[in-house]
Amino acid sequence: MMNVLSYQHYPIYAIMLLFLGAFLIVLFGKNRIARHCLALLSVGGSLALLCLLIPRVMLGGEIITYWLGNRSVAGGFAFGIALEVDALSLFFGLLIATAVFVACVYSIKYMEHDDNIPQYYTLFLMLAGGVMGLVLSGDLFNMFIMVEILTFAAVALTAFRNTARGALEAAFKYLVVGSIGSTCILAGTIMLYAQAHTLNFAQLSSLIPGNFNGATRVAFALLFVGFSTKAFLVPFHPLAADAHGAAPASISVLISGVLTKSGIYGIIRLAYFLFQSMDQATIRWMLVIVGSVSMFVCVTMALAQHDFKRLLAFHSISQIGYVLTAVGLSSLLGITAGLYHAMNHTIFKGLLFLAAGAVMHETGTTDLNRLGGLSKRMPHTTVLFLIGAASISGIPPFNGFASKWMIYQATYQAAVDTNNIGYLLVTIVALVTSTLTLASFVKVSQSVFFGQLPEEYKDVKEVPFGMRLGMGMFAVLCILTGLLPNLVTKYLTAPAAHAAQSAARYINSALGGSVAPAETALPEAVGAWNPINWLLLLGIALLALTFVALLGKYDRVSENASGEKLAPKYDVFFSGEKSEYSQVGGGDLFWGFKQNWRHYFSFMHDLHSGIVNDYALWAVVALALAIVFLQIVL
Amino acid sequence: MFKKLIEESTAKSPWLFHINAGSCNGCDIELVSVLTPRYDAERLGVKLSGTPRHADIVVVTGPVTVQSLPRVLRTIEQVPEPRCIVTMGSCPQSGNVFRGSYSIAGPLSKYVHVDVDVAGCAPKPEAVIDGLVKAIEILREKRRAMN
Amino acid sequence: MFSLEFLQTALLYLGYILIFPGFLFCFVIGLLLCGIDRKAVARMQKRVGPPILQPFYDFFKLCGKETIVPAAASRTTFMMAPLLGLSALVVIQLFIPVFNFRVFRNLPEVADIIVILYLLLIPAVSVMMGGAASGSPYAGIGLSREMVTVLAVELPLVLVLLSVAKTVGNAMGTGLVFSMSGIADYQAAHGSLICRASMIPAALAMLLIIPGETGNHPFDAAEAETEICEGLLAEYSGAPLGIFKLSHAVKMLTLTSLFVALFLGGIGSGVVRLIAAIGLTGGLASAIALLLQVLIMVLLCIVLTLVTISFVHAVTARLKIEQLFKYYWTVVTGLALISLVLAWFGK
Amino acid sequence: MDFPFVKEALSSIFKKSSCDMYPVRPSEAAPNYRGRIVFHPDKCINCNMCERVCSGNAITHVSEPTEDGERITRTFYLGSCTFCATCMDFCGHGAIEFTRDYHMVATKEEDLMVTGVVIKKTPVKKAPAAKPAAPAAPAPAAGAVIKPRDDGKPVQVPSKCVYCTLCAKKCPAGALTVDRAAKTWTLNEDECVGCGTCADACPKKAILMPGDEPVAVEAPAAPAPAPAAAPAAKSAVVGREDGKPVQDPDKCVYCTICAKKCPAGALEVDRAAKTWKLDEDSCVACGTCESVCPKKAIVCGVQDAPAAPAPAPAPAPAEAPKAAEPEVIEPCKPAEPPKPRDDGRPVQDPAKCVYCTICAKKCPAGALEVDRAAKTWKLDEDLCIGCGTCAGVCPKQAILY
Repeated sequence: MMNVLSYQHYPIYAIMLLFLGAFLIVLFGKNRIARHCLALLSVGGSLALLCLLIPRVMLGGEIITYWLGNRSVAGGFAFGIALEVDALSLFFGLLIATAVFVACVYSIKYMEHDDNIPQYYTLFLMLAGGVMGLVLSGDLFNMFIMVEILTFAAVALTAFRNTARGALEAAFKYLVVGSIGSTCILAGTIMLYAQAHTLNFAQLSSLIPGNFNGATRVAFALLFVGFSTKAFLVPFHPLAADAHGAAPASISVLISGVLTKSGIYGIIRLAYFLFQSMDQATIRWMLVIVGSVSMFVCVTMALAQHDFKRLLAFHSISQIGYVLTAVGLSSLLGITAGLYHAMNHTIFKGLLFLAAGAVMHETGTTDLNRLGGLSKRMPHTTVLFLIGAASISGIPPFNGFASKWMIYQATYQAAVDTNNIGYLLVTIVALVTSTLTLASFVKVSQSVFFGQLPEEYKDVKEVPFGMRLGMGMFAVLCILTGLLPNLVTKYLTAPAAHAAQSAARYINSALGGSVAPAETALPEAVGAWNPINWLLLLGIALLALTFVALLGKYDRVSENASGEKLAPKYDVFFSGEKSEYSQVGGGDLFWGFKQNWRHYFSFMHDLHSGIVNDYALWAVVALALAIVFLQIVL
Repeated sequence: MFKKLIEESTAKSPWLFHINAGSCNGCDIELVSVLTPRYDAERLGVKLSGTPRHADIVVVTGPVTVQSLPRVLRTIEQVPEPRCIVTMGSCPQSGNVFRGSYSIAGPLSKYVHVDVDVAGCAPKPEAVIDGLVKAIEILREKRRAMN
Repeated sequence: MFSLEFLQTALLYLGYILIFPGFLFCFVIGLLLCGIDRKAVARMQKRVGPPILQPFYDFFKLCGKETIVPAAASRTTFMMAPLLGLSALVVIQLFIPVFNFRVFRNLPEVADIIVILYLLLIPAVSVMMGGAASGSPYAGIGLSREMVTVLAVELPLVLVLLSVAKTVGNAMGTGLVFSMSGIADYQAAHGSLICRASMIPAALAMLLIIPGETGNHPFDAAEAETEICEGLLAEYSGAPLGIFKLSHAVKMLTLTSLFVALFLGGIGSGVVRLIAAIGLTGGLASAIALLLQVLIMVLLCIVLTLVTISFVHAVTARLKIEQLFKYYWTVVTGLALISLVLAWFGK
Repeated sequence: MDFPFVKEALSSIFKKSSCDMYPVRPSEAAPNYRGRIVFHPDKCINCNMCERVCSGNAITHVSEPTEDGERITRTFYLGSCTFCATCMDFCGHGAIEFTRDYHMVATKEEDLMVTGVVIKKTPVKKAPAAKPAAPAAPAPAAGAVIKPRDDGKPVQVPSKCVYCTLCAKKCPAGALTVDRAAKTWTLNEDECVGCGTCADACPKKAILMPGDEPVAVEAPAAPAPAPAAAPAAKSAVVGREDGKPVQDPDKCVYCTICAKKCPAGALEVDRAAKTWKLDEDSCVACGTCESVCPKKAIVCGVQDAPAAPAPAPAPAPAEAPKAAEPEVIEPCKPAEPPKPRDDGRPVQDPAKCVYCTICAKKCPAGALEVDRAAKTWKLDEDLCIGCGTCAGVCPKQAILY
């Protein structure tokens, strides 16, 4: 029998730690210190355990199959409940553990003034455990269970600040549409079970491909729609906006950085393993089109927002669109790029949500029309936000650029390889979306951090160190993953991408076949991007320029020394008038762009009615379309 | 050498900022005509700037009405050193025909040091160019004094 | 580690950054282009115009002026933004080959055209952040317009770059080429890209993109000095303003030399052949070849500046921001799209 | 899209620039350009007319007494000048000249000052001798000859004088007092500046200035026709009830001065066609035309024939020339001159007011209401902005401000 401390136990420990923490906090959560210790211990332990698996799984290419109760395969059939951790699962697991850990650190100070904090941590850990269980599970029904746990935890957390305007409404919407998604997953699972008489993922993956019939096709459609709901892909995007707008920032990090990843993970497992249908151009196209549409529609929706968190929510889906597009290319470069972007998205979007939370924490609002000029009061938050904004907009050398650059290469490569001009269009959409993302974040910087400080926020202070620490962790990760794309590709994304492409190894590992050694080839991109060298050049250039600038004493910088009484000299030029509060910013900053797209925007405005019935209808229509489409093409 | 270079450059690139302190528009038109092909003050490096922060020479026209006075003073204050103030036309120098009116706060020299006066009602563009040349000399002196 | 060889390489690269395609070159040629532009516009308007060296005077003058930091500004961002923007431009200049001369000939390439596309955003973003940090409402409006200008120009620029990558890729048989060196190598061997019929619309589109990207007339809605008080630069004075003006000048050089590198790259090998024909060999020949190539590139940049910036400035009036956007997303994008489609199906 | 300037721009490159190259190549101002003022103190007679007509108050003078007279420093401040050249037009002696020099650039205020010093000598010796001569003048012996004085001051020729008071009105120094009723002509020796305006203004050439021909005194009866002439002249036309002017075509020389001075612009006089037209609607019946007419060819209001002898017994006060106005004659009102208010608002002097309504018409704030028929003058205190325009336009100085 295996040693209790053997590495094969680590995955189940990682899940159990989170759930255990959730229950223990219910018991001992009244005490502040015990509560925080328990929470940090469980998420930190979970993260540490997964990190310990990196050498074996990522580098060694090992696949850990863990049978609960030691009920393994008998007679070629898997009866027991399995955890199966290959590089892909571990990749997502690490992502989730990291995000949860940082969010937990941030929560300590952030949630200080709320009621019912023990309940918060319980739900928080339930949500984390649910996602962790989902990505590490090797069993389709277990995946459904975890989906249910995380959905309900997320719904409860969305409504956690139920005194806030719209929180209950958002939670209700999320509940309705989320339940439709969960039901779809359950129905799909049942149909597959009826066909294959097993729930083990590996076994299903060995039985179903090649034996498609009407029922399996419907199951594919149901599962696809179900996981799309979890990832908030178009047409489920309005939910995300509502949920993020209402939820506490630390929960937004989880919903955006973790929960959506579970949807992506589900879709990858579904398309690459369960049905192994990525060799079909139509399935690839389905993913790419859904991804591109999500990418573009949501970025334009984000441009129209005037609430910080809703804007971030739409960007979240836009970035998930990038991920799905890249993953849908089915090339090694594409999957690597997609996973890389998924990781970066978790990091930078986490950072941005935390920054939004910091603004919310200090000012009590996230309305872009009411904020402004916070950079003078919250300088650290501003710098951290700018790092996140630069990352998501794809400004070199931050991580967003590294992964987006790979996505462009991958889509263009796909266009050339398949000689299909449609992929070219995807490249262009991706590039334009990236610029629109930049526009959106320029808007946020101007509306929230720069510009003029409103009178009512004159006394705003910098957030406590605990919150800055959480943001700082993400910011460091942003820079590191941006500067070291080769290392990240080598140790994290490429193994995961290889794992996604080798379903046979996954099946054999579970069912006891011979496991081929893992591929280790790195994806080859056509272009060149060497961030370290570039940064070196930029650094030298910047230093030289600063040196030249300081060389002469001609640089007579004069500032308002007293600060209290505003000398007219240091006043902002206001056409000679005494400068008064006039913040240019908020929702309608880029009207020059919107003017040309006004028909599109008014159409979108009419479409997003905010009525849950409509959104439920969209879900049903999407499901119907998916079923019809898959019946025809698969 | 660097000082010399900057001093020379200061004399070769005077940027104007124009303040209308209640002018009848006569001087304003003449000032713009200085930039037209016939007079072409850009030969001297003159450029009309949109904000006082970029300006070297502030040209004030109009009799400095009570309403405009604080604005004029604030705007002049916002011009970085070295700067040079030129009054154009009779109005800012004395109030001209509006002198003594209840709505006139001028002349400008009561409030700030005026470097160059260009008389005329309105001055000929040539006279304005003369005034600018004079202002450039003063600017160079001020720049030298800053060293 | 600190062997002689390493020191040599380090010095060489420092030289690259500080002198030749880097700072000094950018400074001199950029401001020269700006001066020629101003002179040419003046001549087209029947004026005498400023001396050619006027931008140099402007720059040095601004260095000697007082720098006022408004009380409402965020000081660090306000002061660092111009430096960052200019540094990024200088670094881009390193990536743009001067015909056969390339900084990264013997080293792994650092950046390809997609990276250049993104690096070109950094100066724009830095001026936007600097303006936003100044706290001026004019800068707020300028920021809105600048961003829309960037959005407008980005789409056609992407299409132009992709069509170049595809054309070169087709010809080289590798499918696509993103590397600047690759594009330069191809043109050195097979002649300039502009000689291909499919590339002519793209070249035209690129010509139209240059004034938009540099923010020159008639696409200067973001800096409309008579309308919104210089927009983003409303609060800048002294040396930081000088650096922004310098950045603007260098951007002219960057974009015109990018055009030369993308479409006229074949001229360099002609020079080399010419020198070989004369019978020169050895170090002297390569030195003369380099000098000639640089000279030709500078001349081409000047011609391009005259055509795309000065001439357009002289004959048009400023566009409103939504007109600008519409223009770029219809006319210029259309041209670039034609080229891309031709390149795709042309083989 | 349409680019109309493409050809223009391209061809301009190869053409000469249209620049004047001003500082390099000097440029002349247009003929008749009014630039820097040149003042010729030698021509100036110190009449101060220029100062009075200057709209920008650009002309000032400082006078300091010297041993033998006065030293008057006259200053033209170019920084306040509108270059309208009114002073030049009004200067009878060409002492003010506008040049074509436009280089009026200064770093100090003094650079824009054009000054000149006029030295006026007081005739030290002859003045005491002239004094007794002056009172003697009204009663010269018959057959005597009236000679011009040699100190530059005017001498009246009583035989010619009709006591029209025009000289007194025109005198810039206010040195003359003429009483029409009492037929006196008095010169204040101290005030007189010897400018000769009176002689120029005199329609009867009854004032002699140095250089004029001496005039022989006629028979003592000579003054007699004058009073007779006056009623005769008055009888020629009959004044109107409403106070508006009536022309006496016999006397009128169509000099147009009445039309020029009419504050309401109600008169139109054509010298060539010899026509005199009154616009009834515009006329405010202020009586200015009557007072300016050098020929007394205009009668305003009903002439009160018996009133004529009334002032005769005693020399009239300064308002005597206005005795023709009916209002003044009402003696019932105590002569209590109103005082100006200290809040900057105007006060009417009912003694002087003719209710011409011009003040109400010119009031920028519409604060005045004047009824000619009812003879009322009302000020709306709330509307009044205290600008003083009413006082400025009043032809009768009947508003105190």
